[in-house]
This record gives sequence, C-alpha cells and structure tokens, in this order.
Amino acid sequence: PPQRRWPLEANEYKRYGRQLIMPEIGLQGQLRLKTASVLIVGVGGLGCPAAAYLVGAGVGKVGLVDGDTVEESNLHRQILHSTAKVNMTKVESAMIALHSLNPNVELVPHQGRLTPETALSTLQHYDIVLDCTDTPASRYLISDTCVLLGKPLVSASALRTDGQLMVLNNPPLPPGNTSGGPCYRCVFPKPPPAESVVTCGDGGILGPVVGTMGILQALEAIKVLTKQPSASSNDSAPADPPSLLIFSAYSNPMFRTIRLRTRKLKCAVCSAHATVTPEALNSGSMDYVQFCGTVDPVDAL
Amino acid sequence: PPQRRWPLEANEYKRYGRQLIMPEIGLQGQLRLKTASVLIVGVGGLGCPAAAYLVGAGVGKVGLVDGDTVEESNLHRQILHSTAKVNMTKVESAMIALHSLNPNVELVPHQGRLTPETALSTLQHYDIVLDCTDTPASRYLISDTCVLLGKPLVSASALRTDGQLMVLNNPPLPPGNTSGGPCYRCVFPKPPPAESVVTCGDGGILGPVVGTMGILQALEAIKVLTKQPSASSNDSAPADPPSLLIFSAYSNPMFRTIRLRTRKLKCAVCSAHATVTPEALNSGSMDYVQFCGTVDPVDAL
Amino acid sequence: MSDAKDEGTIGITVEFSGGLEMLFSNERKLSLTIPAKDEDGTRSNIAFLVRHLCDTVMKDPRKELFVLDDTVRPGILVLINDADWELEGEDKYEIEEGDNILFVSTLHGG
Amino acid sequence: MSDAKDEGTIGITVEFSGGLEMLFSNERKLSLTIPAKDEDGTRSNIAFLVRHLCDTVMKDPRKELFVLDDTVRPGILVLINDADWELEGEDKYEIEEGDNILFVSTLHGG
Ligand SMILES: [Zn+2]
Ligand SMILES: [Zn+2]
Repeated sequence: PPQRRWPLEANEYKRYGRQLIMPEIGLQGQLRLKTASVLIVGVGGLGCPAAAYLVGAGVGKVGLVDGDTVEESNLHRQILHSTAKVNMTKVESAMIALHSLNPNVELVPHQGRLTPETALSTLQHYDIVLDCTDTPASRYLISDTCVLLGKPLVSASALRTDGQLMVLNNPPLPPGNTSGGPCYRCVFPKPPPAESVVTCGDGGILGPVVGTMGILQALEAIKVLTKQPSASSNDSAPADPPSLLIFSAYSNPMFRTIRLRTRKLKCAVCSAHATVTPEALNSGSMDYVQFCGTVDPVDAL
Repeated sequence: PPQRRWPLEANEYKRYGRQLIMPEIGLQGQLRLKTASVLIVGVGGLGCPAAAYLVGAGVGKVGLVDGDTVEESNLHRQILHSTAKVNMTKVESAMIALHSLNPNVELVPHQGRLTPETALSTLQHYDIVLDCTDTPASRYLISDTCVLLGKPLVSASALRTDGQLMVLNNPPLPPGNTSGGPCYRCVFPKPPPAESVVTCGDGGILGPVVGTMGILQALEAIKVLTKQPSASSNDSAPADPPSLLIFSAYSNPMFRTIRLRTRKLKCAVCSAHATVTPEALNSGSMDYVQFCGTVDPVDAL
Repeated sequence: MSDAKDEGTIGITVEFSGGLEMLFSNERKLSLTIPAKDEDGTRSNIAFLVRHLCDTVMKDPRKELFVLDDTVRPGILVLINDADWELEGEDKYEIEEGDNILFVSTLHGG
Repeated sequence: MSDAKDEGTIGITVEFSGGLEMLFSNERKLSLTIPAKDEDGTRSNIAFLVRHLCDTVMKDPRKELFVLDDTVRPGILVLINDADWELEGEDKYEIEEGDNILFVSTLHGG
C-alpha cells in the first residue's frame, strides 16, 4: 500500500492514545505501524497472542498462514479460537476474533501450509515475518525465505515449560553482507536428528509458556517496525546485538538472555558462499522435509 | 466446593491433554486446577490475558472484579474486550469472551471496585488472588486482605515499557509466622508520594508489555495451585524464595530477577506486631485512599 | 568511562528502571566513578551514593521524586547486585569496585 | 558439592534446558568438579567436558540424543557464561574455575 503521510483519524488517536503518548512510539511510530505489514506463519499457541497484540496495536496489514483446523486440544492455549469454532480453519477462526478486536486492520488469509513453492510469493508482500510454526522443516524454510527476500524474522518456539525467542536477519541485509543479522542456519547449520524432535502433541505444553513467547514476538515486531532512524543518517539506528531469550517456567531465574554469534561466514543462505537461492526454492528442488529427516515413531524421544 | 475425587470427564482429557501429559501438571495437577478458585481483581491490560489463560487451563472457578466499562482506548491491550463491547462493563464483556473459550469454568462476576468494606467477604471464597489493578491504594488493600485471609497473591504492574511481577504471601502463613512469604507492605512499607505515581492514562502503556506480565501472573498462579506435596510430609514443597521479576522492553537483557527480603519483623500486617486487623478493615476505619494520598494534577510527574 | 584504576575511587554501574530514568536524562545505565571515601573519610556507602547522585548527576530539579528525608523516597527499591538492599544492610552497605546498584520505581499501572 | 579447592580439579556449573535435562535424571543444574587436565595432560576444554558428561554423568542410554561424531549433536546450543560458544572458540574453549556451561536443545513447538 502507498505510504500515508497524513496523520491518523480521530478514532485512531483515541484507540491508540496510550501507546502514542510514549516517546518510544509517538505519532511517527504509530504511522509506521499503520503502513506496516506483518506475516504470521502458524496461528496456534504462538500465533494467537502474537496476532491479538499486533492487531490491537494497529499494524496496517496482518497476514495469517495455517493449514489446520481448530481442535478442542488447542483451546487451553490458542486463545483466539473458542469452543464453537472447533473444526473451523484456524485462519478463519482467528480472522473473526481479530476483526472484532480491531476492524481497522486489514487481515489477509493464507489457507494451507507454507511450502518451498509458495514461500517466496507469500512472504514478499510483508515487511516482517513471525515464525509461529512447530517443525524444524518450516523453521528452515521460513528463515531461508526471509534471507532471500531481505525480511527480518521474529522466531519463537515453546515446548512443555520452556520457550525460546530470537530476532533473526536483523538488519536484513543482502546475503554476503556480514553486517546483517544472523539467520536460523547461522545458529543451527544442521537440523537436529529427527528422533530428538518433540512436538507439543507428544511432549505437552503449558498455555502461559507458549503465550508469553507469542506476546514477546508481537513486542519484538513492534520494536523493529517503530525503530526511529538515527539522528546522523537516514538509516535506522543499529539493531540490538543478536541474542536468544530462553524462558524456563520452573527455573530461577525464569528468563535468560544469551549472546548469539553474528552471521556465519560459510552460511548456506546468508553468506557470500550461499547455495540456497530463489531459483532453488521456486523450482521445488529444496526438500526441507527430507533435509530435516523423518522418524519411526518407536525411536522418538 | 467439595473436593472431587473421581477423574476428569472424557472431553476434559481431550481439552487439557497437552498440559496433562507433562510431569509438572499431570492428572493430579489438573484435578487441583479443577477444584481451585482464582480471583482476578481488575479486568484490564493485566487481567484480560491472565483470565484467558487461567480459564483455558481449566481452573474450576474464576471471579472477576472491576467497576469500569470498556473504552476504545483499552482495546489495544485488553484483548478479551472488543469494539462491539465499548460501554459494556468490563466484567460482563470478559465473561462473554471467557465463556466462549471454555464453558467448563464457573465465572463469578463482582461488579464494582473492591473497597475495605467488601474486600474480606469477596476474597475469602477464593484460593489465590491476582492483583491486576492500577493504583497504590488497591494494591495495599488487596495485599492486606490476602494476609488476613491467608491467601497467596500474584501481584503485577506495568507502565510504558516496563513491568514488574511478585508472588507475595507465599506460603500464606498466619501473621507473625516468619516462614510465610513477604507481603506488599514488607517490600513497600510506605506508599510512594502521590505526585510520583503515574497511571497508564498519563504515562502510556505498550500492549505486549502489560500482556506479558498478565500471562506470567496466570503462570505463577498455575504453579502455586498445582504444586506437588513434598514426599516427606503432607505440606507442599517449600515455595520459591521471594523474588521480583523486572521487565524492561527496551533494555538488554529484557528480564531481571531480583532477590527480595523475607517477612519484615515490624510489618504492619504480616508480623507479630501487626496493626492492620480484620476488624479495622470491616469497620471501614482504614482509609487506603488517604494513606496513599492524592495529588493536585499540576504537581504530577 | 572511568580512567585507569585509582586508589581513591571506585568504578560502579548505576541503573534506573520503572520511570526513574526520566529523572536522569533518560539514561538507564551509567558507568560511574565515585570517591572511595565520603566527606568524613569513611568508606562510601549507599547513603553517600544517593547524595552523590542527587548533587552531581541528577539534572532534573524534582529531587523529591528521588529522595525524601535524606534517603530514597518510599516506592523506590534499591537493589545491590540483584538483591534487595534490605538483605545487604540498606543504606549502610559499603560499596565495592564493580558493584551494580539498581534503583527501581514501583509501577502501579495495569 | 565440590570439596576444598584442589590444584588438579575445576569447579563449574553445568545446566541443561529445552528438554536435555531429561537425559540427565531431570537435573537442570549440576555443580561439577572436573579434572583440570584431560587424558593427554592438556587443559580441559569443552570437548573433554562433553566426553566427561557422557561417560560419567549421563545415566540415560540414548547418548545419540546428546552427542554425534564426538561433539554435541546438531540442534544443541552450547553457551559459555551466557554467550554462544561460537564466540569463545567452540569445543576448544579451555574451561576455567567457576564457568557456567549451558546446553540448550532447540525447541520447535508452537
Ligand atoms: Zn545465515
Ligand atoms: Zn508484611
């Protein structure tokens, strides 16, 4: 959508007043949110609270990607859905709830799972991406696509009583530029053995744990989108150093912040030696499911 | 309500399956949640996410206290409410949303603000209390009442880009027992000067900041309610040492955990020298608004 | 910001949270070098640090939002190396090289 | 748990997160005393610690969920004093008294 340069409507001053008056957001920040677009991949335990707070904050356009339908076992943590919406698609269910929260936000449904063939064309229309999915294959696919398109990525995950959060590819500089933020492959060059991967279905998940991580994704997205340009140049102020937030509900302290590496000089996606290209993705020659392996259920942790 | 000793209904196994299978909760933990009652005082930026995740988790009874109606300026952060509910009472609006999320939970409306005259009779019917209010006067009133009734208290607050969280009076031993957890007055014996108190209306608030603190209140309540008895006695395992979680969305690290003091030997409520009594509360002789002072708007920060 | 180590000074970190940073030019974290001994020649403690912050660091005229009766006002928690100062001797705690002193204003919003 | 300081040993803290604690008897935090030098007489590094954990600490038989090709398996981050080990020399980092080594399994649920 074209940049809007005139200030907000009267009802927007009222609705967003409490965040508008803060120096960290201000009128400029609110206008940045209004002209921004966010893609939320996965409308489950992470995506529900992330979407609620981004729509509440007045992001201009929010896209929702999911191929699943609402199940009763989702409801303890997926708070945009409700009992009456069991069997509805998650995208449809979320859109109803989000529209009633804030009708000013344009919501874009993307029914179905993201695939290598659809990833570039889906993500290219958005300014920032939230990875709210639940498999290693989708995490590599989303990160690779964000690097190829130059989009920052807010990646979170949760299992049982633990959660993790990273802002990746921030700033989203072209592959080979070592000043760009690290990508998912810089941090995890190889996927974990398939038998070590535990899903929320198998391992369980405590609702407020995944809820906390999802809300923090919304927060990080708002911070990236409203960042004020530095005084000395037209560029944004330097991004925070790359870090991983680790949450552990039954540990003391519950939260730890870990300093992460910068871009890996031999990263397969974001380095000068990248082998993952838009052509490879579009051609369907990248098999992320194969890359991450599959597991005989008997061997699973 | 009487303790139920038979296991869950079939649909409850399905709905709560993802948390049931975790060792931290288990069937016993789920049954404890089902027989438990939680009072949420304040159904705003903290109370909305706290209520959503407690109702999602299957707490048996949730009480909601609030005297306000929904305003458009609430909606960016108070995600249980929606545009169509502007001017409805917050309690009524929240009950509609919570009932649609999980019809198995008994919801109890308490319209109106908590006062010294109503506090004891309102709180006594609940196992644990969440302070989701927004003034010093209500924070002292709720903490005092929790000490007098022997209820643990999960207290959170947020302003601008910062948040704070404490679990108080945990374990909730009688006044004078120094093994009980500290109360709000132990940590803050005197109220702050009224001119230093900033409200969300004046100072602003970022939605995901207050949302994070509210979800963490739900988490702490679930941890307290599902705590397993220690092997050696019928008592619960010792509570975590008292601490304050400080959240600062624009700092690095974002979260810090601070060790707090134990009960204060001269605390006006929880010590052997307590002067705040049930009689004083019920008689209306305690004036919390006076205690916390009022301020000429011109002098406010 | 401190120079090479000096017998007569101590290098510490002072942090402000919960809105107090607004009284200190919106700085959330300061690296400070303070005298190792106070006016009376005794080792610098938190009471001295509070006076020092008021007199030489704080530009905001509203001192009463930080101090009252010569100590931090009610509603401000003082944390010494991530522990409540009540655990460390309150304002009599003698400051050591490298200490982190955090002043947190309680929040009341919700 | 460590005895009085011994020239030949190093006291460290080892932590597990993200589900790895289940491979270590559900302990999230261990105080360990390890030899200061490895089998070859060189200073103990992270590679040695990983072997040591596998051989003497880990009771779970599923070693392949922790190590692969003699180093931690893909999908485990190793953090040395709260920094990614890539910043510290990876498994060649020589362990020092008091170090905190955290092993975090990546999570994928959402
Ligand atoms: Zn990379
Ligand atoms: Zn007390």
